[in-house]
Amino acid sequence: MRLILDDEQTQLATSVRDLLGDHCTSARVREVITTDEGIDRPLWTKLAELGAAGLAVGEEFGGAGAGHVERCVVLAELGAALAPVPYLASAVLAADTVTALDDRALAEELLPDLASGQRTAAIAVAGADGTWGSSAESVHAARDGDLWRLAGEAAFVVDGPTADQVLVYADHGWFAVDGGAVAWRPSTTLDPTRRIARAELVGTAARHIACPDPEAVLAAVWDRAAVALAAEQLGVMRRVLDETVDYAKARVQFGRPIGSYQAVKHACADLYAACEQAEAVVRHAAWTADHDPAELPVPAALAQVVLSGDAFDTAAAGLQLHGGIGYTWEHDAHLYYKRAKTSELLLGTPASHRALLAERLGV
Amino acid sequence: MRLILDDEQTQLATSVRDLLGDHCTSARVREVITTDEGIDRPLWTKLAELGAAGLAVGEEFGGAGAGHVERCVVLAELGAALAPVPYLASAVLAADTVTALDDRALAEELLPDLASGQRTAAIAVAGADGTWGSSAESVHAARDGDLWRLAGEAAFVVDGPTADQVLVYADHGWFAVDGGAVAWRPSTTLDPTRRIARAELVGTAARHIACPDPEAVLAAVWDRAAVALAAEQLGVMRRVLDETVDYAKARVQFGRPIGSYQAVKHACADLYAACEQAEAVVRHAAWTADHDPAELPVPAALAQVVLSGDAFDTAAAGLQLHGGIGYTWEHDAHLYYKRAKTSELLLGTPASHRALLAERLGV
Amino acid sequence: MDFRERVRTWLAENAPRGDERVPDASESVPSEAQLAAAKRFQAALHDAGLAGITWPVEYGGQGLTAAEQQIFHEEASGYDLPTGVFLISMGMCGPTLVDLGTHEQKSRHLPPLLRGEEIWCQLFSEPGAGSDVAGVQTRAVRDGDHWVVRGQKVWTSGAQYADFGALLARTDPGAVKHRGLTMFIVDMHAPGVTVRPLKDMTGSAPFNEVYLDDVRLPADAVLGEVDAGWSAAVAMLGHERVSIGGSVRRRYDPLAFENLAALARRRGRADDPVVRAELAALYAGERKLALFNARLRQQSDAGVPPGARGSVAKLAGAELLWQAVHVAGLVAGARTIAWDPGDTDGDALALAINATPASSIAGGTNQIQRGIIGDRVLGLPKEPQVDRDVPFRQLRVGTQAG
Amino acid sequence: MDFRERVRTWLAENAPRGDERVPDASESVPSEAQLAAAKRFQAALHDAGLAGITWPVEYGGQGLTAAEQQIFHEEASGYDLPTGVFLISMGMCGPTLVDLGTHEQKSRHLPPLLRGEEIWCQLFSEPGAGSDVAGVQTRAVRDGDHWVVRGQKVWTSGAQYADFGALLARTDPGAVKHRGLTMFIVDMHAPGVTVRPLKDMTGSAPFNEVYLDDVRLPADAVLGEVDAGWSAAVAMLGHERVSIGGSVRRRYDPLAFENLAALARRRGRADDPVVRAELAALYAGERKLALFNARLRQQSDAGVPPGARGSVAKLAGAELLWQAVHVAGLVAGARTIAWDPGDTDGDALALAINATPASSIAGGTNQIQRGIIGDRVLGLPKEPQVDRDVPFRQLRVGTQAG
Repeated sequence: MRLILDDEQTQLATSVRDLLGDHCTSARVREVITTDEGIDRPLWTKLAELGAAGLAVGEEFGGAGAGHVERCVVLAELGAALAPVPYLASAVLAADTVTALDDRALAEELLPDLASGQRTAAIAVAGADGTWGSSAESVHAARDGDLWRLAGEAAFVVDGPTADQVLVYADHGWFAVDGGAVAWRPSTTLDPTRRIARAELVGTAARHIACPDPEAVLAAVWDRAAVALAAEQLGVMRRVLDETVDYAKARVQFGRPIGSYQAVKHACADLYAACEQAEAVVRHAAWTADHDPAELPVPAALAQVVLSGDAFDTAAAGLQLHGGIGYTWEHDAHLYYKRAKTSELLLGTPASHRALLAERLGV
Repeated sequence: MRLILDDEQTQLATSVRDLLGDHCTSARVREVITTDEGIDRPLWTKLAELGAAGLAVGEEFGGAGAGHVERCVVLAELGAALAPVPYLASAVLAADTVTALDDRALAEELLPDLASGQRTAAIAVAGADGTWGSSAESVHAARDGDLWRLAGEAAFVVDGPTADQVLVYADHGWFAVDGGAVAWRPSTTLDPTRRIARAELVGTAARHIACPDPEAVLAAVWDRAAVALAAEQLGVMRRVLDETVDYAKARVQFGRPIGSYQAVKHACADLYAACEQAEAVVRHAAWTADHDPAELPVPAALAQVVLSGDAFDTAAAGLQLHGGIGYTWEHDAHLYYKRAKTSELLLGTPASHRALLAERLGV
Repeated sequence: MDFRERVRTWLAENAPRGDERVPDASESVPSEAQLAAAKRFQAALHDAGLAGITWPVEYGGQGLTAAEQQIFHEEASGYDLPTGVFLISMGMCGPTLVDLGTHEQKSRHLPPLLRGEEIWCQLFSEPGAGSDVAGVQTRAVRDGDHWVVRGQKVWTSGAQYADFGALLARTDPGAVKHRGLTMFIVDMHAPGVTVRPLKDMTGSAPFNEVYLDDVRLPADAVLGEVDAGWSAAVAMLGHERVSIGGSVRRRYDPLAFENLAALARRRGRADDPVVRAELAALYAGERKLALFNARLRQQSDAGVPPGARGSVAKLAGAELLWQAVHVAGLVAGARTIAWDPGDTDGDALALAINATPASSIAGGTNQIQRGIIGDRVLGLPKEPQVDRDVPFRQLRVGTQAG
Repeated sequence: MDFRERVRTWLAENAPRGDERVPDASESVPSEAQLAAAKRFQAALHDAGLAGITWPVEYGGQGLTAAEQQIFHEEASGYDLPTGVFLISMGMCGPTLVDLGTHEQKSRHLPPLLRGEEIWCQLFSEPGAGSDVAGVQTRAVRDGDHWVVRGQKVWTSGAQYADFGALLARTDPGAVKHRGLTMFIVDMHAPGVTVRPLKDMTGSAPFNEVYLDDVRLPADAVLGEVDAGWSAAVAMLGHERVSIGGSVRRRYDPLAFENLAALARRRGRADDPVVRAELAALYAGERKLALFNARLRQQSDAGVPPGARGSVAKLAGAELLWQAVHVAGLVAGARTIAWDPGDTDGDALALAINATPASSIAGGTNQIQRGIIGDRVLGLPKEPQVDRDVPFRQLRVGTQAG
């Protein structure tokens, strides 16, 4: 297994970081999140031009055929910059769903556009309580001649209203619907940099995606999402750590930099220890997804067990170590705090992640 | 509710502390724990002369009729000194069991001697896995003419081999047996200052204690034991805190006392905060046992939820803050560490305590 | 009719009902109507002889003792009085005026304060002086018989509607840090005073930045002695600590055990053993703090003042909130992070989660509280202090590059 | 036959089987027979040309590179070699001799060390110098062409059977703390050297106190330069860090996830959701540390030396053990605290619980590790240091009253 990046991967990280440094400043993020759509389309285009959206999409469908390690490199940078783009929704959740569904027609129709960033897609897999897969209880599919129609609700759809296509997990398996055909109810969100919506389906026309084991697809997508989200969370941790250490060097209280106080220094050391271990976990999970996918379930669950709690704790500690300034709207600390809490609960709860890991370990 | 001691109670604490200061030094404890019996009979006699053993025993049975607040005052001092006496076993567990059984003949026969310290008793309520009450599955009672006979095993009997009488919770309720009639298998213990044994019963003659609800007696005894043990744990916390703060003031490293370093100072502050809150919890539980016993179940479970973990964490942190010297056999830190871990698991596990509290709170 | 009876009767007749409640200054900004209601209530309190209970009769107070004050607190604890906007005026500035003010200052300021006609704010914190309260950089320079003030204050609650402020400014930068500070009374309507709302991470702006641009103060604006402002500030902060400790949390609190347990039941998560265990632990955290506070009060009544032990409550309270944030996530799950716009439960929980960092920062960070406990309660030796013997102007303060 | 092949073949033929294992010096005291077996094995290793792989040929080493050393480590990692008693000799003292010794010292000491004939120990720690390693009070006074040493050392592992010790002593108490120290080679059999076993909280005594009562050392006992002992000590501790990081835990570990999970299954507690959650968290703790270590090795292979980042592993390892102690209690319940005398599971778990505090104290406390990470990895500014510019004799050291 390989836990460090090669030159090409490091170069990719640098490219994305540079791009985001230029085009995804804090000021820009704060501007985008006040818009209706809440996503940065010009930035999305630039990322797509870099080939970022198709990294894990097979070459036959217009992707780079690179893999999860590369995609995680991009996600870490996006997380660090809190980039308001539908990368997780479209380049991860939707692209992986299409790939896992293994329906040639759907893949040919959708994947090239997702890989190029021309179109975006979202997935709807949760009902009102947010449990992954519970949309199978809340969305009912019924045949209507050659068509199918979906009725019911799916909640917690990430970047739903801006998606061109939505893949819905309903009581009769997977369906594709036009994004425009869904009645979207945008949710109020804890995290202003990530849009979430509820989808109301009232006899919405849908295309059924034949698939021998819809639940297995769901599980495969969860595993990859767990790794991808963990990479984003790692980006949050690393950025918060860096900012906090910088601040601890500069901020003076009682005549000396606060980083010289053990209360601050030792807290920074703990953040560093958490971040370094988290990075090893993410790299390993990404490597496994690429090179040993049959073994992914444990590293994927592990990634969420480790990252969901540690990223929030890091964001909270970083804010604390900034003191009063960290509590202001003007400072970015709160954006990382809200993102980290959101990510912590996006794919389950810390308790459900642990339960899943225990099950997968055969405890 | 009253959470502070009155003058008389404070005086009692001082008397016990003075007695222990004279007769229960670290050197003496270390001598006693190497003996076969492992308990300090002369000290026990002195404590009994002070009336300590009968504090919660009714006046009609030769006790002081004082109560749980006073008994907890004594227990805190015994915990602080790690006094190797059968106070918890006899003056708490056994005395409370006899009181709760409410059998006049048994009470008249046993309580005066327990209150005066003339005799000691123990209770056997657990089977091999240590769960409170599981001896009902491992000890079988059978009639033999006028007598009953007990067969099976009870484990985790505190101060069993030195007890004159043993109260056994068996499949047919409560029984009293002569301590000498039991085949004792002394356990190896984590804590060298507290003896625990396994009782083998092979048709041992026993006296049946009629009782309308044996399980209710068991629960009542658990509640009082939870409070009493918490008081002992509080004593451990307070002593460890005091010793650690003293050491932090005296020990110099890098040219200044270690207590001037935030890593040590802030840790001491956390120990203090835990100890002060723990004291409030113990005082409240003891007050409730005296003045509002119907409401005891929640404060009793709370006492173990708070004290079992916090006392061990305090003992471990105190040892840590002593550095290398704390790791030596010669220093007492390890005795508190072992006692605190033992107390943590004596009446259940931290998980079972939480589950019990949740249940009692009606969660 | 004894005092308690009088208080009880008056409150029963005059205390507003829940829906007329005025928020505390640190909570959110009151509307004009709320402010007016609060002032009317304070005036009525004054007319009833219940304002300034321990303050001198000469200046509009009642001249009674701490016992009567305590009785008032006890009787009032059942109500949600609209006195939040006066907390700083009555709890901090007023008592300091009583202690340190001249006869003229007290005659001028205390009566309108008690009648609810004027509101005060506290101008201590600065961007460069957070935990290090004495690191004040705002300068007051003598100019004939006036002082000219220039600088910036921050985290000022109530500055939007305050009439006066108690200002801590540096008058002698050549002195060591804790000397050379002076406390001033500032007319918040004076030229050069600019108040800007400071938006916090919850999105609301109960606090302000206050810019002081060559504000001219008369010589009699000095409260206490020139260059003795630090002891005045310490006195005022002492009043703050008492005032915080005495206030009761009455609002609906989505992070309280009881409410999270109820939510767990409603959401069908109350049977999950892990959730149950976490809820029990949360109850334990809440309960041990409440019992600690109750014990502190009993000790205080028995003649042992809480002193710096109040920092234990502050610290434990903050840690408890963080624990509750974790439990809330387990209980509310994904609904913690996204909810329908009309769902006020979602709004309330999110607000509570976003406000939690304030608990371990405002009023002294957790780190500062641990230091106070270590130094003042446990008597542990102090850290080496590098800022004590150096003239202030030579010190590094605030946020500066290497 | 290439080096790896040669190592592999030799080990396959000569490495003892598990039941012949000799415990590490820090673990427990080896028996006479175990010690003899260890010496025999080391001699065989030397005869096979596999001892002192990177040491100079001139002094009995093999003169090879770190690459061959790494190959040996890799091949040996599958075995439980009885080289524990030589860890300090080979891992710390020997390399320092190679670096700093004179030709005479190296000729005298290195060959018998490599042949397993002589064992070394390290005489640094003192009762007053724990975390503060340089706070050494043991004095070495020049007396003609000899040195006379007086003082006490502590936590010396292997002193019972060591033939030589590397001693850090103060030669100039008028100099500041980190100056005025000198490193000496001490014959452990010399008059005045008394070794007393130091019983630790587990009840065993792998460590010792070493009393030095006017021990006379010849002039050529100085290792390195007089008064330059601190840099020698730093070099030796650097070797220690590498040596600790490289060692692998192979013993049965009752606090390991795998074993606690198996225990939970045996005891019927594996269905309890709280126990499952805690076990999963323990696995996560173990796994993230293991992956961190693996990543550190890959970075090292790629040319980025671990440096002070090894402190992360040390710190995380200690915290992991504390987590495991908690989980063990949940899993083993009351059997954690009392068990039948014959039950070796009970003994092993108790020993592990009692040994856990050492993990966060020995080899640098958690507090020291966090300081190292903060200072050396993150580059945070240092604390004010009060012990740098004062002659040692004026400093407060160790445990002294107020």
